[in-house]
Amino acid sequence: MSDDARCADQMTVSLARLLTGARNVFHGLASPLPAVAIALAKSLHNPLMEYLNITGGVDIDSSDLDVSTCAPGFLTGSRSFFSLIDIFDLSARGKLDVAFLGGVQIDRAGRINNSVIGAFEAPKVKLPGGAGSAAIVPTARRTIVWRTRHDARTIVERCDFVTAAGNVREVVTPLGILRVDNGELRIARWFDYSSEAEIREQTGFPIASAPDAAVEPPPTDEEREALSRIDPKGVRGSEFR
Amino acid sequence: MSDDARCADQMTVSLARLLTGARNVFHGLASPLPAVAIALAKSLHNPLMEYLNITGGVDIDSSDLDVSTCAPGFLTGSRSFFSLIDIFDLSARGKLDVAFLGGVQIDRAGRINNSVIGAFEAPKVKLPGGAGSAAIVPTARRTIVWRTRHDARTIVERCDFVTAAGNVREVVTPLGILRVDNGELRIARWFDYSSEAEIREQTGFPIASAPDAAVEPPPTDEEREALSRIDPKGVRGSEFR
Amino acid sequence: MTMAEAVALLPPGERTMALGGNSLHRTPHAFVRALARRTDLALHLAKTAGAYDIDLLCLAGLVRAVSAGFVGYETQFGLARHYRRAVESGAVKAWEHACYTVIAAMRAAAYGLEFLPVRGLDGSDLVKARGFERISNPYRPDDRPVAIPAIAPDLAVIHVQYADRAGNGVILGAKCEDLLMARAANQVVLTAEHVVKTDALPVPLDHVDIPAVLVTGVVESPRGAWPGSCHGEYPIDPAGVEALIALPDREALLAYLDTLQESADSRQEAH
Amino acid sequence: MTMAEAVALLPPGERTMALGGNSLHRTPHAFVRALARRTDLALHLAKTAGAYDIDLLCLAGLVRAVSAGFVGYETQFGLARHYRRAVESGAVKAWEHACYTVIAAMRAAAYGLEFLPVRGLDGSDLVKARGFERISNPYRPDDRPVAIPAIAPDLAVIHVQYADRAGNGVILGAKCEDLLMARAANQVVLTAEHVVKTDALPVPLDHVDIPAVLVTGVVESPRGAWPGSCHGEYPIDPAGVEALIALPDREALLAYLDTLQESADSRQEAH
Repeated sequence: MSDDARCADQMTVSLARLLTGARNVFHGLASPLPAVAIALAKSLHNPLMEYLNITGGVDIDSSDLDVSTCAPGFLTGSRSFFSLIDIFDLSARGKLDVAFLGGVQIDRAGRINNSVIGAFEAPKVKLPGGAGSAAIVPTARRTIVWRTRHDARTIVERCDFVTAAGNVREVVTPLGILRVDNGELRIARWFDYSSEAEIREQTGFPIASAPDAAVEPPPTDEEREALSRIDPKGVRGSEFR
Repeated sequence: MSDDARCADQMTVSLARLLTGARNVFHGLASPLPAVAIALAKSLHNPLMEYLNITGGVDIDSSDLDVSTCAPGFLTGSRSFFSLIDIFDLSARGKLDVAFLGGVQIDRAGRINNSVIGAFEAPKVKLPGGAGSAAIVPTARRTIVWRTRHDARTIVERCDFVTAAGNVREVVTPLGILRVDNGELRIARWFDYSSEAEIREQTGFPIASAPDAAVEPPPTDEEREALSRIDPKGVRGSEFR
Repeated sequence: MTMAEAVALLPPGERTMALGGNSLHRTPHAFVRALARRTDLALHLAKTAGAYDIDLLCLAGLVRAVSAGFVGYETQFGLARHYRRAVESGAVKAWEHACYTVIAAMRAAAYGLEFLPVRGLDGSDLVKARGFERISNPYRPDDRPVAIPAIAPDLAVIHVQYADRAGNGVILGAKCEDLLMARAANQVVLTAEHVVKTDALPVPLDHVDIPAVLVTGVVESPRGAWPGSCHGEYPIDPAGVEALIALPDREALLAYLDTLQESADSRQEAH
Repeated sequence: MTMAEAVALLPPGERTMALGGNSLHRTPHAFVRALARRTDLALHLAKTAGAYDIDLLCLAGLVRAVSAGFVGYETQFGLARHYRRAVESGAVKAWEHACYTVIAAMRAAAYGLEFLPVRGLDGSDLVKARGFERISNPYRPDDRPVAIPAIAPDLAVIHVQYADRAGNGVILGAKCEDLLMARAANQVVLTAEHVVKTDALPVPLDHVDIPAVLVTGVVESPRGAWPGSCHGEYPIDPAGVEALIALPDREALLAYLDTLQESADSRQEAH
């Protein structure tokens, strides 16, 4: 198993575990890891969680997951139809439980940047943009951020530009799980193949550990089995290519 | 032919004639005369006019007109579907050509009252309300008001309460057609069975005549024939019962 | 969900309720009749145009205020006399709206906002009478649209021709403001002429009108809009409308409802 | 309407155009390719999430600004490099939005308003960077939502699976923001996989997604979303996407478009 495949599996499993008790959950486009993680959580421990995505699909059967997470397959087996506009409004009404959002930069205060590297008006790198994040992060009850890279340019003291800020609770990276406690990112979990020290070293600011910081258990046999059943094509690995 | 039937026919025909050149037209609920008038205009001289109503019906075939002008029959033969919300928005965008609205009281400035007789907070008579009028009268390009009564309590110096004001152009009553010229109602047409003097007498303020005031021609044979074809059940008479 | 369960959803006290349909068409009248036996509600009713529904609940003494653009029976049956009497006596507040401002108020609620600006209303005494405030367009200060306060119903009840058990509702014919109402309300109940399997709905799932995500429960309610019409099912029954209009008071209403033999408990649970 | 007529609808100059679909899905790509040959437009493009469409028009030199929440190819094909280069060189303004603020901007236009308040955006630098102003809730002054200026496209182009000649359009699968876009825009063109008789549309008329009332013309455009996907018709064609990404400049784009043999004139009029 490659390092990337191991990271993809561990991150997916960890994202899924964070969904314990969530009543509804949303991911947007460019979100292969969350798409697989949601299917995993529904399969293993949260079958009643309502899963919403950009296509309008609700509780799809996840038989047709795709690298493009707004592809037509994200409607397969849907039990209703709830459009993206509906999802934004739901979040604005304070009724969206969990949103998954990516962050190119994530800073000490748990804020995210998906807009630019450099200055907004004259960017060094124009990033794709924050999609729904600026509206959803402050209104969803809880945002889980994931990023398939963890280094000092990614987890930073201060974002070059704050695309979105608000209810970010966890940040999941290849090295572990950071959690926002009292407005500041802290180390909550490291993985069995990483360490508290490695996270500290790869983070762009002096990061503290949460009081309950610990190693995150690796994927169980049950989780591994479910992962290969749910995602036989390896959609979850696409973010590492 | 009863007086009421004569008035119903004349008013319907006159309302229809006012639709020459209109590109789209809307009536709401409780609007039997406009519903028949629109069908008449489409049949005789404005076939391309787009007819919108509360049910979502567009250019219905008018084979199923009803006293309740938001009844399911107002969808019969529709060539599209454009909801009431869409119609309000269309008007707000300044794209609604003609709206028909009723008025329990109509005043010298062409304003209408459908809310209360007496004080708003302690009404002597609580009327049904202005429905869409307060939003549509200021935003539709032209509003045609009709009322099946013309007396000094109906056409008044000042409404007890102004439910709606704005782009009212004509007021059609059993006695004739009043037109708003320079912000004031004037006599534009009387019918062959009424007279300029009768209108003046039955109006609650000293009403002037427009420079082009004249007698409105009675229904032509063609209009009579079309009326009985379009409205064999006499929906247009229901407002006089 | 049974009709009795639907009727019990609103906790006692002052509640805001939205009712689907328009005037006498596709309105959840069976629900309204079942609700009429409660005595512990002071309802604020909201919809663009009501008739039998509002009139009946006013006669039942369950209404404290009505936000609507129009309350009446249109041409055929005249004024809503129970509503009118309640308003003229001061028992019920007529919070008159333009229909479009009811829409704006529900849009505000659906969008998580406390108010929404609306185009129109210039020259209307409703602005002052209802205490609606203008706001300044921050990009062009002489543009001052009226801000309509949100109406977020505690419960919206919508009568549909078809629903599945999950709560996907299909409305044939006029949609009225029901799609918006379902999004503005905190809870939604569908009463349905026909409760069917999802694949027997008359439109594909990507064209359902009310998404199950928003729906608390579905009550099977054949002829649930009677004596109003239900598109594709039945027309207005004039005798049924006139029977309500003729009732003198709450006691007569309850006696009349008994004769209809449609008590909430007798409703079958949706299969 | 022919594709050539559709492409000619926008008068020369600075125009705002909205494109239906989301990222690589059900986007009117054939229209975009046909438009790319024009040289007299400085477009402001508006949509929540674009990819090939925005990237191609940037390469064609027809874009002056983009209002979008996301411009990129998602995970598989990476960044939109023509767009990115145009923005980084200053040729194109990236008027970055949250997707929801594009929706609010189009809602404002659809409702005849110059702005609409929106819930959210707290803590985002976008508010200041984009010059978005806050407004006071006149009923509770410490509620200060952000007011999003309207975006009223001169033209919206929407690719649908089915349309009738009158302009009733049916979208199967994800609707994206297309229903709203059609209401916000001054003119609407549908490009359709299939132009059929009204009674052959896959849903009843009371469930069409785009009402004919709003539509200026319908262009028959089979495979009109290629190389993107079209729900129920075809998936993404990776080679087609990669071909655009690999093009170095406008000349190469025009030469490439020639090889596709889909000039605007060759399109048949809808039957």
